Amino acid sequence: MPIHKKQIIEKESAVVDGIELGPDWNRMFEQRVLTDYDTSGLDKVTSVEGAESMGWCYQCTQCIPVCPVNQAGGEYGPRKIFRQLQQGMDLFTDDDLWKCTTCMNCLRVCPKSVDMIKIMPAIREEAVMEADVPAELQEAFENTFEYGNPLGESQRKRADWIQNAGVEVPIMKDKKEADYLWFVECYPAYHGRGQETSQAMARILTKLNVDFGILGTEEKCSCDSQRLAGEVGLFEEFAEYNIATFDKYKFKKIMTTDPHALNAMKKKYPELGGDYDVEHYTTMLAPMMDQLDLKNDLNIKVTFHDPCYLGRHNGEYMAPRNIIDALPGVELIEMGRCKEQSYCCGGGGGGMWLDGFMSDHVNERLSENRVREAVETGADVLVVCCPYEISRFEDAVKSTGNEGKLLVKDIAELIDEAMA
Amino acid sequence: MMALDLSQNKYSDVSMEEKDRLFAEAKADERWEHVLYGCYECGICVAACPSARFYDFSPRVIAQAVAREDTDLIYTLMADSIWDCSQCFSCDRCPRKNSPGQIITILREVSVKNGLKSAKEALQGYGRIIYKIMLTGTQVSPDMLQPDAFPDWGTHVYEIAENLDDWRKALPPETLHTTETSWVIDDKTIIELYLIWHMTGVMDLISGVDEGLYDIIVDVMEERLEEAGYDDVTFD
Amino acid sequence: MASENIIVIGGGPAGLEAARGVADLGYKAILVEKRDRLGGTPDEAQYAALTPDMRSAKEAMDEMRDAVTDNSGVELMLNTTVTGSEGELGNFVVKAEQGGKQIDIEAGAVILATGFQHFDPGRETQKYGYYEHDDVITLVDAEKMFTAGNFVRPSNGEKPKSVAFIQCVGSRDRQIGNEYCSKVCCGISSKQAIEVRHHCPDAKIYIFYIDMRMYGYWENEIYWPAQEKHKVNYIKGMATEILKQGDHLIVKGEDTTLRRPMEVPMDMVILAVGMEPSVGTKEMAEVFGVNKNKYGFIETIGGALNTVSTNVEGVFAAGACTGPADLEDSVSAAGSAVMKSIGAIRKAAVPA
Amino acid sequence: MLHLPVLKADERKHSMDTDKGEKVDLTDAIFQLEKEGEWIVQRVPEPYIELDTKYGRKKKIPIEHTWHHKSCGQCGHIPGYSASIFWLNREFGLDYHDPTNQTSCTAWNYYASATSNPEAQAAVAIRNFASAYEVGYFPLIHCGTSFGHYKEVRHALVHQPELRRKVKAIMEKLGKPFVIPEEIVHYSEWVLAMKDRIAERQQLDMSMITATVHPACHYHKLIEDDAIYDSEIYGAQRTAIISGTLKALGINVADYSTWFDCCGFGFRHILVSRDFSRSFSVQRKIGVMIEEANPDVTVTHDTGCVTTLDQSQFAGKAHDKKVGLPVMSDSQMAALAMGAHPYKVLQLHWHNTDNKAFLEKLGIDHEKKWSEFQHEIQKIKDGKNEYMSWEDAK
Repeated sequence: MPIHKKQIIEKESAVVDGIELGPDWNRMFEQRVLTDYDTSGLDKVTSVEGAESMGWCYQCTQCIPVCPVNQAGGEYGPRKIFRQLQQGMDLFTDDDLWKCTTCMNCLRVCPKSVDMIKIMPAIREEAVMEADVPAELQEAFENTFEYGNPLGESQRKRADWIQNAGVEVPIMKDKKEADYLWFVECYPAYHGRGQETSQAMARILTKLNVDFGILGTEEKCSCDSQRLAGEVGLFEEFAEYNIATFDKYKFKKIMTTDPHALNAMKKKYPELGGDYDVEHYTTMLAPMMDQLDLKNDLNIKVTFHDPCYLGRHNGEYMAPRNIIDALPGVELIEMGRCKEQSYCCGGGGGGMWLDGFMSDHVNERLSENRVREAVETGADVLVVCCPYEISRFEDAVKSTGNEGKLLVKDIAELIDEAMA
Repeated sequence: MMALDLSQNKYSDVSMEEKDRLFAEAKADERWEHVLYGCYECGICVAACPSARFYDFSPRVIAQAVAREDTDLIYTLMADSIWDCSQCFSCDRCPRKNSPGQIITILREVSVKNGLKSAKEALQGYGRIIYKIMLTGTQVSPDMLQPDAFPDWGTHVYEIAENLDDWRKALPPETLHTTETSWVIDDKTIIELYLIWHMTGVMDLISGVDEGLYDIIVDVMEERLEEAGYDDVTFD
Repeated sequence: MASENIIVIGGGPAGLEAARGVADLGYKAILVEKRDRLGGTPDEAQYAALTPDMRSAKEAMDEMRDAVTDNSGVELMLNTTVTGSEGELGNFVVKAEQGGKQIDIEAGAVILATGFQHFDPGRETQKYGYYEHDDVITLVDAEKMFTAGNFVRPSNGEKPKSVAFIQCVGSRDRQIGNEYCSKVCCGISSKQAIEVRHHCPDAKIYIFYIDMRMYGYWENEIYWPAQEKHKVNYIKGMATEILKQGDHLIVKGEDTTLRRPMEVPMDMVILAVGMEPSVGTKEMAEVFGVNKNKYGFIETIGGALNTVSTNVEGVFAAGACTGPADLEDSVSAAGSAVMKSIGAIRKAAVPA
Repeated sequence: MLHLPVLKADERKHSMDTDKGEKVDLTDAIFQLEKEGEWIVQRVPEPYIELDTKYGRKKKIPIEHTWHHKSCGQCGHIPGYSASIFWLNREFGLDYHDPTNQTSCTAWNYYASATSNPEAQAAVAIRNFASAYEVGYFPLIHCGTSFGHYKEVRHALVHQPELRRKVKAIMEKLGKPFVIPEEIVHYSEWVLAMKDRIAERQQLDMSMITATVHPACHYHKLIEDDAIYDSEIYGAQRTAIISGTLKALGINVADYSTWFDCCGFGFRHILVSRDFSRSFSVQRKIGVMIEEANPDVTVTHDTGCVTTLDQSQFAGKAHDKKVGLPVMSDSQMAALAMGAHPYKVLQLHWHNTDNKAFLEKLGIDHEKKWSEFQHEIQKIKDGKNEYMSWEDAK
């Protein structure tokens, strides 16, 4: 009999009018009937600036099949949140508040423009102010605040990676002026695999004779993911700092390694007085590929993962593909979910710092779901171009038992290999 | 005890052909065209349904599964859910004039006819009722009210069991002075009932779900038939 | 001698528009109305605001009435009941009774615009208790209250704190015999939900539905604002029954998206009653020998390309007498009936 | 005085009859099949009383010459139910027949276990009808499930020639006529039809009694068009059965919010999943009645309903649920009103819940009545009486 355990009322033994009744004889059930539509939870959400559209949902359900968290077994999605809010759920204190990776796939399909990309940060901001935040996320916030990066690394070491780049990497403090200001961002500056990508990138830029410079120890986190995770104050403080730093130098464009930084600088920095010409490194490199003398035939099959914040959020799908096309001996096999429909690695919107929390809510990590799909294509290499992905997917390759079957490489690493 | 599990790989050991065959059998029933027209998911049946109040049970899901001819899901429902129905037919209120309760009746009959494990399990503990009706012509009887079977019905069950003979005799209608049947039934009447069950294949159904019970009933009834001079009756 | 007059039966929106149209084209319209005033159901049932533009129903009906009352091309016959008809296209003699007098009206063609009536919720099978509970009312009752500017619980005269609309009452129901969708109720409920919001700013408002059927612009003009601006809660799932519990009504149904039964207390319930053919429509179908469909509405024979011709040559039908229709449908069909009827008369007048 | 443009519920008037909807008026079809030689239609004997059905059809309710199709659960576990029906017949001096050539309808088994099929069900029904026809009495069905089920069987027989053929063949083998009654009549309909005559002979004032009612699902939800409705009772929005009778007895019939819910019987549940039955009965029926209406008694009319509502209350005490409401049938209430003995006729000792307070409220000295009954038992024990006769039960 399908019945929820918590509905069962029974006593091990009960004596009624002198007759002993064991559990089978006294067992009763609680009803599973809805007796109220307490919409206060919904009203509370929609009264927050930026979260008004939460009330617009008309239950068409299109968001559910595209929600990566739902696909990973998370029983999640805007429609479900809306229905629970109509039932009195308090999103401000509910675990559901932290599941969204802000991948934007729901907004892409939503006919009523229910905008989780605005709703989630707005409500999370309130939770942050109440200090009601999962501990691991709080730690990332604190690291960022204290060290300028969520990894908790020393600010002094932010440019250490350049020592092993094999080429000279100019620093803006010395250079003052460049065509491109390269915003390296935290993971490419500190994380082992990120550093390798950065080093490859430096070699590519050098080979192309690009006039560029990095901020080095003057650079601080763009904080876009912290903002989407609710730390709006932190974001603004860091954005103001970065803008002030940018303004010390002369450059034509900003080039970012990280799509999240790209997103912040394109969409949020202008509101704070920092209006720059910003592009992602794939956008920058794609038209320059023919200037590179690519001698090495790589002889591999690859598949490509569109980063949410490059693709859906900022509309760039072709640049990485054009780069892959230009690489000798590389065959691209697309995954079923690609471009606009791309799946999410799970790192966005604070997900990067919520793996422990999420493990209680999903059947598999989002990165594992994605790696399985990549393996199915038969590709040798899963190509990425967002610094969150390389570490997430490499972990997932291991945890799904696909070690040796699939490598994860940044697109810059492949260019570098083809150049050598 | 758990939530209604509609995942279908639970019964992947049963072939799709078998699931299709069972559904085809249900669909071939003469009543079928009047039990399901189409479901637009209004939920009226669920709100009227007593079983849905406690169980994760849904006449709407059953109507939907059947309307979509999702034989995999139908099998999953046949394996468990259909036995939660109270057969009160409150769901007959359906504005499309579907009868989820009747759909369930038919699916139950198919489960029994095919001796499905779920049917056997669902009917465990039910044999004595079938035994009673077949051998006596009434379905329950006063002597069934025994404390070991009905402790949850309280002290008066003890009292009834204790005073059964006298209390039955202290009933003014002459037909009610019985303890093994609900009322006095003529032998010929019981035999006619048995013949009906034989001629309509009900005895075969019983043998499919409870062979032991079948054997007992047949033993007893064949003897009575013979005594009553019915030895030349053929059951076709 | 053939008549070029056109008799229009029914003084509701379709009839008013038809009479005006006939006169505009230079023919004479004889507008026959059973009641003592024009305006049809919107007038009789005291509609407050029209769907979807919220325009005052009275103002709109006044405009339609004015277009025929001082119109030399329209002969008005109020308090007149049609009882019989003889003749054929070009030469109808319509028998009528006016103040106890029998009269004959000659006409070349007939336009039936006898409309609909609201479903009687006593016939529903889901047990909504309209005849049991004061606070269960219909869309029609609610309109009257809005017109009177006083939207309160009939049981105690207080403003409701929670109001539920139940859709599809008397429509889409095989048990009742009305399998069709009444087309307008989803829009009207949404419109009324907005009006309830105006009367009761703090009330919780719910619409329980099977599908929200908002045709064309009604979606963006009514449904979305009701939900997004006026905070109306739309719950997919119908009510099965309504019973009283203390001072409240209990709406029982299933919340189908949550897959759980619901039993929600409400102060007031508004039944979105559908449309059925009016008595006049059924009677006129008999009088003119016009076919009815299985629901009793007048059957038109031209499919999608001709929504006004009937099986009887020279007899046309417009508006809700042919099936559930909104005001736009009714007025548009009236225009079409005018054109077709005049065309028929002219063709008949030219010897073959 | 509140002036609203909207009428109050009791001022709203609707007519019960309508020319629409899929009616299940089988009268014409039944007689047509008789003309075609398919079966014999047993006419409702005169005199009969006509009552309105859901859509205004006049249903003929026989008064006399009734053949009592007993209920296995009633006769087995709550025999005062049937005893009261017979007692009423005898009080009015009506000719009736209490057959021994009658089986259960077997529908309980069918709905619970599915170890039957439509042919068997129809043949069992027709065998019983034939038995009534043979002795010249008209079937009056005591059980809600038998009643609902027989209506369905009749419906199936009218619409399925193949089923008729099969059942006819079986009847031929059994040497029985193929008979269908003109109306399928429930005993509660008979009680309702008799309500004014019962009220005329009422001995007990019942105006201080508040009762809730529970009509059996199988009475009014299976083929609902054929149940009795009355514009004076619930505005004809719910069946008038039981409520109409109680009102005629002067009882205050109180409403409660789970009126339409079933009792929790569940057919198989009452035997093998009683946790469900008692949960339903206690929490959705008895508890709600007590909470909202605080009645002296709840009145119902079917084997399953009386049993479930009455017996389930005991285990509810284990969880301090609101229980302790006496449960009776309309026949018992009618008999009691006319002065029947609470133990000799109503046989209230077979009921589970304590009904002493209820009897006291009616001014009945239950201790005295019990000792009178014990006196009869003693006579049986002493061998002075083989049985308690109708004469003894006076």
